Amino acid sequence: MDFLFVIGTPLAGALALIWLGAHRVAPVANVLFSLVTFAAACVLSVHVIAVGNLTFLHEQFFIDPLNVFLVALTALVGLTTSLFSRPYMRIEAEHRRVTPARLRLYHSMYQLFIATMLVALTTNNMGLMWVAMEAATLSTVLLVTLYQTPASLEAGWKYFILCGVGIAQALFGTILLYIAAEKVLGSQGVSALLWTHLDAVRHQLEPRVLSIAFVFLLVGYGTKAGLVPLHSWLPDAHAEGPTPISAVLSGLLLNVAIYAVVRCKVLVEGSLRSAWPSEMLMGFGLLSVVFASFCIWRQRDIKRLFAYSSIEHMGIIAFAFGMGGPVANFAALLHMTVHSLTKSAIFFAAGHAAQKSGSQSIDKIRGLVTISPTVGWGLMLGSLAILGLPPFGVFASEFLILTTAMRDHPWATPILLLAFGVAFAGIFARVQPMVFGDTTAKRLPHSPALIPVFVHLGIVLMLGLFIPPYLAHWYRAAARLIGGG
Amino acid sequence: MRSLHWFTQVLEVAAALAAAPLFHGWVNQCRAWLQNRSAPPLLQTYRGIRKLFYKDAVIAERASPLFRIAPYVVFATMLTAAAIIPSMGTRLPFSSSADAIALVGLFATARVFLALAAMDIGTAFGTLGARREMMVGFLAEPALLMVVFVASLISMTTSLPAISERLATQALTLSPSLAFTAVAFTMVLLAENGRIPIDNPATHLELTMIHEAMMLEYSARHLALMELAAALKLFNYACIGFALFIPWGTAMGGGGPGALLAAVPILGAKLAVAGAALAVIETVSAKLRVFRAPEFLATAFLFAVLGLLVH
Amino acid sequence: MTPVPFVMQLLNALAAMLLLLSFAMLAQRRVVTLVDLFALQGAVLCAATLLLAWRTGETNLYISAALTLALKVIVLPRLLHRLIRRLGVYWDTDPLLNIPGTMLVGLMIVVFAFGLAQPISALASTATRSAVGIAVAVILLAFLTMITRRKAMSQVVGFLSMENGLFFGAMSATYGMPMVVELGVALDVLVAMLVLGVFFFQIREQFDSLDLEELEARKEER
Amino acid sequence: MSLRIAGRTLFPLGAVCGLAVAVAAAMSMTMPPESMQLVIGLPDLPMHVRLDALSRVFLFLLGASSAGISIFAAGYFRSGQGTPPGLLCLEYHLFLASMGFVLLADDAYSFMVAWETMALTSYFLVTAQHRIAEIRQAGFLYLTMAHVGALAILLCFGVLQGGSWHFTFDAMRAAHLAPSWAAAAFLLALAGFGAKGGIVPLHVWLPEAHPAAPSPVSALMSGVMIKMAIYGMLRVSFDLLRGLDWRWGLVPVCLGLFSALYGIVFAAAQTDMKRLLAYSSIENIGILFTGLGLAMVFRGTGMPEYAALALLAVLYHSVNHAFMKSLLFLGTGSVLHSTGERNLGRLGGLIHRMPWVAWLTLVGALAIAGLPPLNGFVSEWLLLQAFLYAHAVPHSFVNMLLPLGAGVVALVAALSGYVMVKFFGVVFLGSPREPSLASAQDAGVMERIGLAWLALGCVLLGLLPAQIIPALARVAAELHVGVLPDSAAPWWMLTPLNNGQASYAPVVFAAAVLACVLLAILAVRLLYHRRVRRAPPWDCGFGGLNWRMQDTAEGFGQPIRHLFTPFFAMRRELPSAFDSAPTYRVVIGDRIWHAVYEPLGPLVESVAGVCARVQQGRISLYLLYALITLCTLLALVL
Repeated sequence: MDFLFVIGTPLAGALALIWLGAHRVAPVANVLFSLVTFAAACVLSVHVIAVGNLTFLHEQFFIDPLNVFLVALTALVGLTTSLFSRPYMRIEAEHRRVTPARLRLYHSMYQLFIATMLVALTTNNMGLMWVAMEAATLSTVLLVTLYQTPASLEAGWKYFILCGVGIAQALFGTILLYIAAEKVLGSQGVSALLWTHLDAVRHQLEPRVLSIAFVFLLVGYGTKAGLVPLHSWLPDAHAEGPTPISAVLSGLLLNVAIYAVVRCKVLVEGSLRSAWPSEMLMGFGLLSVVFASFCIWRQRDIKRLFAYSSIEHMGIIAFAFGMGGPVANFAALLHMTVHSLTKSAIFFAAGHAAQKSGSQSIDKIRGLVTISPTVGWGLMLGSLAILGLPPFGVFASEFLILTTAMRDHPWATPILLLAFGVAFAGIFARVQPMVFGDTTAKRLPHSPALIPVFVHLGIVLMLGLFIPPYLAHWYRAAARLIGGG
Repeated sequence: MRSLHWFTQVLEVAAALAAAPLFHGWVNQCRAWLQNRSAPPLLQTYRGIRKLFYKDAVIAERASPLFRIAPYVVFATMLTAAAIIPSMGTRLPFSSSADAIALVGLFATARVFLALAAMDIGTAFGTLGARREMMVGFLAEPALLMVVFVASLISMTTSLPAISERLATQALTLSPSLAFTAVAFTMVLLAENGRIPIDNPATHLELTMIHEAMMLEYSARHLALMELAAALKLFNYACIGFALFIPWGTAMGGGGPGALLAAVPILGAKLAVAGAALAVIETVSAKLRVFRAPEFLATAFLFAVLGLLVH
Repeated sequence: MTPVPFVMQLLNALAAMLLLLSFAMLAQRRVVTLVDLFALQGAVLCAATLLLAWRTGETNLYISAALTLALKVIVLPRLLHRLIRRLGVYWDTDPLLNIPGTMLVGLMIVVFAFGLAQPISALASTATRSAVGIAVAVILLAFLTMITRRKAMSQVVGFLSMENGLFFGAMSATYGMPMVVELGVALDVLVAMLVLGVFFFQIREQFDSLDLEELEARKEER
Repeated sequence: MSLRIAGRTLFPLGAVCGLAVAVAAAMSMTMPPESMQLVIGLPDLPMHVRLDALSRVFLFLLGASSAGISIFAAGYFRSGQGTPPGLLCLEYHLFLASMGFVLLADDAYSFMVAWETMALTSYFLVTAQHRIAEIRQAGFLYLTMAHVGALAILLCFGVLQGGSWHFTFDAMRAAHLAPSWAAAAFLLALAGFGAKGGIVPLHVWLPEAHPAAPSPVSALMSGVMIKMAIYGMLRVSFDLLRGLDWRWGLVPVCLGLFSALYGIVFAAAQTDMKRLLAYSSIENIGILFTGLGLAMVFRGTGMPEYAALALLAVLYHSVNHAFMKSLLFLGTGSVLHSTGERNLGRLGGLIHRMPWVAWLTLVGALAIAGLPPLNGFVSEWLLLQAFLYAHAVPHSFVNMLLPLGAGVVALVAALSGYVMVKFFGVVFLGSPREPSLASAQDAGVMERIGLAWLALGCVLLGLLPAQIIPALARVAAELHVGVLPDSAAPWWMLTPLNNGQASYAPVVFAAAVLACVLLAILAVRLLYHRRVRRAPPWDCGFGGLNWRMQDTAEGFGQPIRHLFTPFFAMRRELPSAFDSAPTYRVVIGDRIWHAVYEPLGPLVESVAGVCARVQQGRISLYLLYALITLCTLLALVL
């Protein structure tokens, strides 16, 4: 029942919000639907902790430690983002950047987007997962182009085409997976695409087909995850959409894509009994980390800057999953959590900063601490957190990843460290003048409601110092599930 | 025996205080002779100092207390230094509380106070003198320390009387390291005491003066103390030289009152010779440009280091 | 070597036609013709699906064929034609790589695709050795088409052609995917087309053209 | 504003806490190490804390010097531009707490957390006046260097665990490293902690960040924070790292000596008083690293007593420097507050206006110049004593060259005298160089207490080393570096090796000098007269004296610039003979900055440019990347 609520609430929300349109209660309804989703996700998590893995709807959906924590995370960030979007979009509407009709689209698509992500996370059917991923792309394409500016249209177009093509590769990968599975599981019924069934027989799957399938899947979902060199759409899409959408794209969608890759990796490695899928992931990861760190130095747009930082962090996560093993998987899951919390917090703060300054250009944003201390400190602390400075949680996961890398792949450590150093200097050099420094702008009469930012940063801070035992238990179980290494 | 040691200690300090102006006068006399001038009386230094003590002190309006304290501090450090250096006997009760390194530190303290006092009034000459003094000092001090260090390495102690004793009891061989350091020490002595070729105590030429530039604003008793301190410094340096390079003749550990008695004339003789030698050096060498002073001192430092290397 | 049954030979022929059409699309510069070729490709795909359905008797495949016919032969081409008329984009400018060069690359891709398909065909349900290879080739050729085009419209047609390749691959190797998936995929394609339609109008409104060169402003400073 | 009142009460409270920490650390010196596990931390690696002699020494240093600084800060921070005082107060105390936690941490994770929190909070403190662009740049440089250094430390811990993959310090103590890995760990630690401490060539942030910070923060950073680098270095080299070849000890010796010389030479050339002090910190860190390296060499070559002596010198100098450098920075803070000037060229004569600050700062200046009987001399003395045994190292070249280090140390000590005369003389003596200085006010009560506390520390540490050394010697014993023999000397006598070779009794010594001073004063008064006349300065009778005739800071540093020309990248603007308004300007640059750091930015930029080339907006190209990636991976798989 709780599961149906998790999936159903946002779907119902999407429909209801189409009906509500630009009514003034629409933002509140948006928050309420997100709240119900979050509550249902919490209940579901408790349920799963209590009874273990669950399946629903003829095994089409299932919940295990790996996806339940992502479901909870998605619901949480979905809730806080909706909270953030309420005042933010109101100001945008006041500035006449969005029309009421567009606002209707925005709210409805927002819920739909959350729904697709939740489906992608909870589905047991690899085909359905693909469908949900594609639906996630489609529901956000029009959100990216919400402002109808040339830049946003261009970004939306690239997002659509590149992700569409990418995801088509994933479909072919899924087909190949099906071909291989069919031989083992038989084509009767639909069990041949159910992950739980595939996982059970993964050692019998034909390795050569599976390896080709994995390449297609990796390229496909990797495009969505923004792994270099498939990342090209990401900076544009994240920079040009409305900030709440940037926050969920960066904070959640990338996670879901990585999740899909990891699910596939588990199957393929089981079949292959060789490490090259891991090596591929590590290669993508390293390339992303290095490339994004250097690209950061060229950024003049605040959201683009953090979009590249997302690429970097996806690289770190991919690298960690590639290394495999309990510690690295644990760290990667932790990193997914803290990254999505921190990055969405940063986007919230950055969105407000850009809104106050009337521009997303880094050169135009100055002296935030003076204009609005909460925005300034939110951006500063968020940036420091994402740069991996303790005591924030990002450091905890990076610490684990680095130490594991030292053990298993010493050659990669200097590369990672170099990239961290470069990224640090790059981001910090841009954030500091935005937050500090002189400004001609007046101090704002009211400080923006940035509770979500500080809630996120608070959780991240806590995770850096103390990981609650049940959470650790959860991560461990998920890490075991992924295995590898 | 202990009382003898205490007596030696008091005697040394008293002798230093009494003989320093004399030594100063002796050097001046020798120099005058060598330069075919009519020499001032041997006791001229005493007379000058006495005269100064009787005069009214004139102090610049904007002088701070530091300016008035400095002469006493400088004088006191020199006197304390005299108590450490084994000029007549090596069993000095006080010397265990300050070794050769502390001695160098003591000289540095005096120099710093001197320089600070010179800067206090804010005259062009004062700061110029202070700067030059510190320039000379920062090279002379390590050179002196290296000299002491070489001696310490040879005798494996930093206590000056102990060094002196050990060097005196060694066979009379010319250790090359000591030879180098002796040269270095002589150069440091010249520089630290405002002697030609670094400074000329007899001139007030602004282009070249160092020590005198710092004294310009002092008068009367303060100047007297400064002059006395300068004389004491020269005396102390001479005694350090004796302790390190010609330690023979001082009353060593085993010696009783007789040895001490013998040490007094021997010290006098050493001083006489050293004063004459100093005068000779000053006469035969020309004053260097101020900018050449670092080269001179760097050479001294180098010699000391060479002494360390050949040890 | 056992003689290949007639139905299979027919299927092979249809597959070959798909490939041929892909090449034709690669070489075609006129957008209207491109859409026609796409519709033709859809028809061939539909025929192949029907053939396979008839041979295997799978009802799934009949539904697939119907979907293909409705979507790719009738709805989408008409939609595209209408868009072309409304937007007035009949021609693509010169492709980024000249046609012979493109063909050469396309040929290499086909070789690569066939090599790639070998282990898959070994596992495939149907006896058509070349079908999977052709599916891969169609996908990659569509990829190439998208790369070499300068108009948004042609790129979309390339994209749809890629979808055709995927469909053919799924069908020829496994008699189609599970129904849930297939319906989902079809829905996605349809929605994608709707989104695209909206897109085109938005783009044209903003840029007065559907030239992709207008869409190259978001980039890093060198 | 209530925040300010909170700051006024919180800072003294912090001072009391600091004092309590210092007292507790001092009292517990003789106790065995205690350790504990906290509930927080990573799931597999809960935070471990441990209190041993080494931590206690540094906790004492932290507590005692921060007590004075906090009291001073209570009077110092006022609201104005930049970070509000309430927030500053929070950051300040977080900074203190993180330093305390660095000393307690007993596993890599908690150490890194504390270490980076320390960097972070101090960064925020440095950029308190964030409206000034230079300060922002300084902060950026500082945090970047700190972060890069922290990465090196992290790597170092990664090597140190030696295959056990446990990151507690206990596991590292138990690990056996191959000599090459030990060397790697050591060099990484040297780079990481060296970057924090400001060892040349990783020093560039220090002269920027320390002047930028508010003075109490500069004092904490220079006095205490860079000692954390020494602590870390000691912890790694003497506690965690086993099996390192002794020759590696020569690396910190050489680096340290070079840093010391480099720092002090640059200090002599500075015209900004806080920069001058910052460079002097580089010098002192250099001396500390020298001692550390020396101790390593002695330990490795089987001379535990001498190793203990050298270690003692390091510890003592750390404590000393904490007091004297804090004192000096606070002194500059008071000057800065009442005059608004940091530039030496616009100060002067403040001893009349600010006697308290002047005299207390003089104590610090004399102490840092290494003059007896103050504390700077004691540690210099100990270090030179240690160098005296360097010739016993059983290696033909090393035993010849190592004693030369003593020469460099001596040169550096003498130069620091030069620098301090310049510093004190130009700021406090002479006549004011600006008319506005006439309105300068002396420091407030709180500030005076803070300064006096630190000055008292300098004096006591100078006079009572014999009481403090046994406590410090416990560190050497506990780390198995070496045990110093029990002293048979009376309480006032410092005889570290107890072999009659060297002794120093500062109390007697100071009493003697003081007695001489008093006797001289008394004698002069009794025998002669006390008549004093005030008159305009004589100045050789030239007359027309004004403040512009004094040496400027540039002028005072000129001999050093002249002598050490190769060190500097100098840019001079000389007046020509026909200038109507002749100006002279000299800008001193750091060659290392120009050679190493300046090209780094463009280098990264150019690589970034190559990366940017990939991202040129063309969707066809992006698709091509995808196709190539796909085909490449497929080709790899086949």
